[in-house]
Amino acid sequence: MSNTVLFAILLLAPLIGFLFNGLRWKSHNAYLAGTVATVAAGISFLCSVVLVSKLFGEGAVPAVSAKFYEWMAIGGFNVTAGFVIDHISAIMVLVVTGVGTLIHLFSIGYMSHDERPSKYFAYLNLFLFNMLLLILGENLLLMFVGWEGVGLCSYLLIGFWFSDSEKAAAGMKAFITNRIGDAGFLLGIFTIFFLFGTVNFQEIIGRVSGVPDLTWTGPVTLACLFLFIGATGKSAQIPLYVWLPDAMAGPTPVSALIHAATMVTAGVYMICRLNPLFLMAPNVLNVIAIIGAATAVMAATIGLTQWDIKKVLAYSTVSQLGYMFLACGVGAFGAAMFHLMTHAFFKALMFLGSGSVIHAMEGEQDIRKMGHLKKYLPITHATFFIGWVAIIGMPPFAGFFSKDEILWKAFTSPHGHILLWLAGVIGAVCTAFYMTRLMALTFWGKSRVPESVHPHESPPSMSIPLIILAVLSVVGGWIGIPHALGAILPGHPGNWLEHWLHGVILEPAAHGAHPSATLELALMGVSVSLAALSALLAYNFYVTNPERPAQFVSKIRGLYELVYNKYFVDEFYFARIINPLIDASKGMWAYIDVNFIDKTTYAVSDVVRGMGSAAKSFQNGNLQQYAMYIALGVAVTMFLILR
Amino acid sequence: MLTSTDFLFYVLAFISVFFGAAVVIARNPIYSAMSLVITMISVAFLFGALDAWFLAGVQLIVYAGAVTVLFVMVLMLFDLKHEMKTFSKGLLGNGVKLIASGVTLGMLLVYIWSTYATEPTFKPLPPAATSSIKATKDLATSLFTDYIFAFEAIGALLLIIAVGAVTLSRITGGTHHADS
Amino acid sequence: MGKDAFEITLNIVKMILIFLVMVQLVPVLVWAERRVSGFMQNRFGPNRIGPLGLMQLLADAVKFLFKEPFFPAKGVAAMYHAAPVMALIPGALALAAIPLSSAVIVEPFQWLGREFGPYTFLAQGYDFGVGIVMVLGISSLGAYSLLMAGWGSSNKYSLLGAVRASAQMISYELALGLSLVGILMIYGTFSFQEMINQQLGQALHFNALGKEVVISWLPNWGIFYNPLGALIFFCATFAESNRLPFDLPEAEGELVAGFHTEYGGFALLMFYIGEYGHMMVASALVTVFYLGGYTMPFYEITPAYVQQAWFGGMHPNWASLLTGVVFALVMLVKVMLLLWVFIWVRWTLPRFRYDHLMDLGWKTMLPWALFNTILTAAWIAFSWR
Amino acid sequence: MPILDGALKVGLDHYLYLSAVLFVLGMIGVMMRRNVVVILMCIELMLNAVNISFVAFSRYAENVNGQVMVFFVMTIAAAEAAVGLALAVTVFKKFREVNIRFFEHLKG
Amino acid sequence: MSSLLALLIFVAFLAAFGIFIIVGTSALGPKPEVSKAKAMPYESGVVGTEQKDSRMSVKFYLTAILFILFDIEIIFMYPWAITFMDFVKSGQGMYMLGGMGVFVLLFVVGLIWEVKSKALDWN
Repeated sequence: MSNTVLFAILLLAPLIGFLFNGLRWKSHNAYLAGTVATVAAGISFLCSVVLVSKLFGEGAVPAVSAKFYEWMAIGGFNVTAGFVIDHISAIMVLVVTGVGTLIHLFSIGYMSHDERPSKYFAYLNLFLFNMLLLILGENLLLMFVGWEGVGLCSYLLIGFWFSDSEKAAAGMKAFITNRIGDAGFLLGIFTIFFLFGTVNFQEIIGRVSGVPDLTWTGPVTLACLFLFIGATGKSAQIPLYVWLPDAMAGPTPVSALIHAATMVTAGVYMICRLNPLFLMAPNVLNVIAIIGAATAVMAATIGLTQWDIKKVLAYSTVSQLGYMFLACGVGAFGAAMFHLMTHAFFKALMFLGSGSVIHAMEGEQDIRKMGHLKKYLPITHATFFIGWVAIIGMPPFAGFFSKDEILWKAFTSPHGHILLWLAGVIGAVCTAFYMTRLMALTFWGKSRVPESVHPHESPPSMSIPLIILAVLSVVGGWIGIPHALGAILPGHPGNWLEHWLHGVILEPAAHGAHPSATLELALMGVSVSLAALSALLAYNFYVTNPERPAQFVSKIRGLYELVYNKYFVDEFYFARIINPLIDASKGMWAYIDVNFIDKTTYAVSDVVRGMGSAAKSFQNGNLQQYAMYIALGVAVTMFLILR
Repeated sequence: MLTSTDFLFYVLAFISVFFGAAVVIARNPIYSAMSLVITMISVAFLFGALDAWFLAGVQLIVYAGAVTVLFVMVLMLFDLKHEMKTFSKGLLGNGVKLIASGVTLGMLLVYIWSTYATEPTFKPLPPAATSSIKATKDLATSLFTDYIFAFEAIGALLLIIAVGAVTLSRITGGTHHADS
Repeated sequence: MGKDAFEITLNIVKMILIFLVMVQLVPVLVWAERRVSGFMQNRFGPNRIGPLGLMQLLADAVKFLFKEPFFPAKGVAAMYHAAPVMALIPGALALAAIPLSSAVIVEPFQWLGREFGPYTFLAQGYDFGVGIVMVLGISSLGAYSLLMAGWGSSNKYSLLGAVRASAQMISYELALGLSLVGILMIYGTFSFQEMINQQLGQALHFNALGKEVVISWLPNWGIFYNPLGALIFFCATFAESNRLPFDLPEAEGELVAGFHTEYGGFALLMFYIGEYGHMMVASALVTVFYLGGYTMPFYEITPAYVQQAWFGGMHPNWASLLTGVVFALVMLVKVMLLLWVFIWVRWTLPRFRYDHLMDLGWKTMLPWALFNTILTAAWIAFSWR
Repeated sequence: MPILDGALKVGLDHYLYLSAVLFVLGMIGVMMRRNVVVILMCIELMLNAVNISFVAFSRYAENVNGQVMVFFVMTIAAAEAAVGLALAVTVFKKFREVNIRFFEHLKG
Repeated sequence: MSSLLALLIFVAFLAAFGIFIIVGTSALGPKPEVSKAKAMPYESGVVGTEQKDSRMSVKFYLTAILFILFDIEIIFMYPWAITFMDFVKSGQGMYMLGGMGVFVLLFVVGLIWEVKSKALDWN
């Protein structure tokens, strides 16, 4: 079939799913709604596979695209609703549709006894459709439409159980912070249009001038800065990350899909898509790198002190995203994409795992009330174990290859810096610690499960996706084995991903000698061993002698309180930004609105009423006066005409 | 030289203006009705002076013979003693009304003078083109060819007015309680 | 009026003559009425003064002249005195408009050393193109004299009588107007002269549904075309002039004497002149419309023939003058006949009650006149291809 | 005197002057008089003034439309007078007096 | 035109004649002192209650209104009547008949309604 038809089916399947479920939102039949939604996601996955297959093989074509209609044509500026799959978006589309389908499958089981299942699946499908728009859009405007769409769906899904006001507030918070980010993204689009006169990715990349913009206020820097602000909003980086942990209020599959695999990576994807532009703004790259590293470390430390299973995973996501931005900041866009993919697999796996745990524990999310669940949930425990190993970065698993690639690029890239590498390693250490802590408290150790709860294994529809994701977490890393490692492994597997992205992602000009392979192996060894040590420490803390954490915490009470309360960032925002804003507007209202605006409107209405009463005296019923007015009128008009 | 027609016009014009003013100024409404009759008759003769003989006849029959009779009859119906007292001459003092009508009159006369008086073509009264019977026949044919719709509309109007007038007069509270 | 002084003066004299004919005819009629009614009631009527009592009229005239000029106490002077004058005008004007005989054609002739150009003197006061419409208009003014008299004499009964009389007059004016429409359709013109010419000199011929019908022994008069119209018109004229069957408003028995209760002396006589004037106009109209005007029933006798055959020898001016006189006599005979009918009817038919009178006007004569119009219209439309 | 002759020679403008004067007279009457019947009469006067100008124009412009219009104006005037007087009588029955002021009671 | 002048002169003459007679009789006739009783409105001897302007019944002005309306309808028939023959001769008879038919129909409807609604009854 021709590309256009394929693209159409790819895009329209989730939309039709959304409409079908949306129109039947009152029905309680979860299985019907679920199957329809999953089938829709599956169809779009198949189409994306077929389309991506066209990029391989002998008739390989760099990009597959389809143009549907002329969206906007205003003078020189014309935007067509066209979609394209090139090497970068191929990865993204496969990840999004693949993981999306699995999560849809998982949700059938998870949402089976919810009272509004078809509404949930409708939102899910709508999210998928918007995500596809964002990924496949051939110009920034379509991306922006998708960008807003996913923001909307995340709001709808977070606040799905809106009856609970706290969950609804979380939805609002997510949506508002996203909107702030989107504003930056929009300004970025404007500056790009101002700069290049077009919003189409190919044309932008074509028109990027080779000379880097070293100033802080140059147009390219400003554009990249604004785009980065947009990215931080969407991908929860330092200033605008506060919404992600609260977004856990939504159903777990939602957290898995949106707040782990797909939506939050949109910011990274956008930066990688425009990497030639960002390379021209070294200052912005430094900023990205620093913020990325800082987020990674900060989020990781907060993760250490959380007791809610989903909160821990949320902070781990924030820190992993920090890693991806760190990679972008140092110019290793390929590594960022690679980590994005692997992270999607194991993070989705762990979220779904936590989902099935919560499902088993009838909604209990506090890990202090869990423990020794491996006996009751064997499959979940096995898959969770694989995910844990992958995220810590143990060699054969996906996490190791992508994270080490980032650390290596942070160390050697011209934009990289030793401190950035150090931050990355610290982050890795903390990640290892809190992930092991999580594994220990939920699955190993003695069971703290209350009697009323007797956990049971989740049904096959939930466990199958877990198994598939576990396999992917293992296999995912092998497509990007670094050269240094490849050389010593039997069969010398080359770095396929680097070769795949070579055409599209530009490597920063590597000045100075090509770093030696041994240095890379050495650094790899350092990070892996440190991670392993912290994992053992955590195991010791929480399994062998459970009371050690308490003693350790009592020693560093002040620091622990600080970290436990998430560095008081939320409180800071309220105190310094939100409340002053509200007070200022109240003041403005009291002073300006009441005095000036109301007064003027009343003045106008009084004038009109005055004139009205003046005119009223004309209609007093005296017929002869009317005759007089007519005569007067005639006289005046005659006078005017004949003058 | 002053021909008979000109003399005729001036006599009739004087009569109609004089008795027209009488209609407005007369204290007793009956006198104004009578002067209205005389004005109607003089206007009828004016039509004659303009060779519109059929119209003169119709004017005499309709206006002089029917409408003003109705006026006189209705005036006789009211007891005029009360009317006399409410004579509104006092209101004549109302300056604005006079000024307005004065200005209009002035404007009209100036306008007519500026457009027609200086026009030589309209000066002498052209001789009557056709005999008065022929003229009446032209009038009739045009009435029935060009204005047939208006003619039917007038028929309908008269029917409606007849029905309306009767129902209006039927409203209770007749002049004499006996025959209301 | 005419091109030179001679013609103008002659025209004016002619008009005054016609008016005097009317004024003089009134006493004759009064006398005739009293004589005829006398004979009808098997008594003589005035025959003392002068031969057959003719001088009686002169005596009455003189008596009226010297009567006391009475004026009611609270009467409205202007109205009271204007009413009789107003009674006179419509009758006279209407009569002057009706052609009484054939026109007198005068070739240029020499007289007292002055050359007098060709004239044509019409045998009528003045000639409007639209004869009948003008006559109807003028006769509709008659109602005003009644109203003025009624209001002027400030007498309750006379006011009531006046209003009743005028109501009756205007109701019958409707029937009058409508009945004429039939005959007008056939003549196709308003002017009396053309009507008379159409009735002149042929036998009765009309087209009945495509077939040409000629009745040789009947003159081509209007009455045979439209008999119903003629009857309604004649009756309506009775009401117009308040003649007997319809003279309820001034009937002695009913409302004292109606609108001219307060009048005496010559003013009363002027009302009578007005009344008889209306009668004369009515009968003259009937003759013009339905009885062929001043023409003779024997159809070959036309004014040209008479001038040629009877007065061929004389000077053409005198010949046409004499033809005029002959035809004037023919007209007079016809008018006298109809007047006699007026008088005859007065002393035979009883008076109508007022509501019968009005019902007759509105509910019988008007519908019948309408029927007559429709009938004639249909007849003309379908037969006169 | 040619000017006098010129002025005196009766042309279309003389008729228009006359109709203008009559019209304004009627207008003053309508405004001034308080008696409804007199007002109706003044309206008739105004309509007659219009008729004069109609006939004058049709006479000088040699076409018959003016006269047809006069025909219609007359019927309308008669109809208007009939209804106006019917109304006046109804008012008279109620208020024993026919003063234009009483029409104010019709005010909503 | 000249006939109008003739008409006016005739009217003037008539008015003069009338006024002459009125003035004449009042001049010629005896002028006795008018007693109050004599000047009273003559009511055939019965001294009626002095109510000069007694109010008329509604019927009269109703007849006058209806007279106007039907008179106009008759006036409209006159021009039709005189041109009817020409139209018939020129073959348009039916058109004229139709036009007038409608008009007469309205006239008849009006008349019937008047009769039926007893507007013309003098009780």
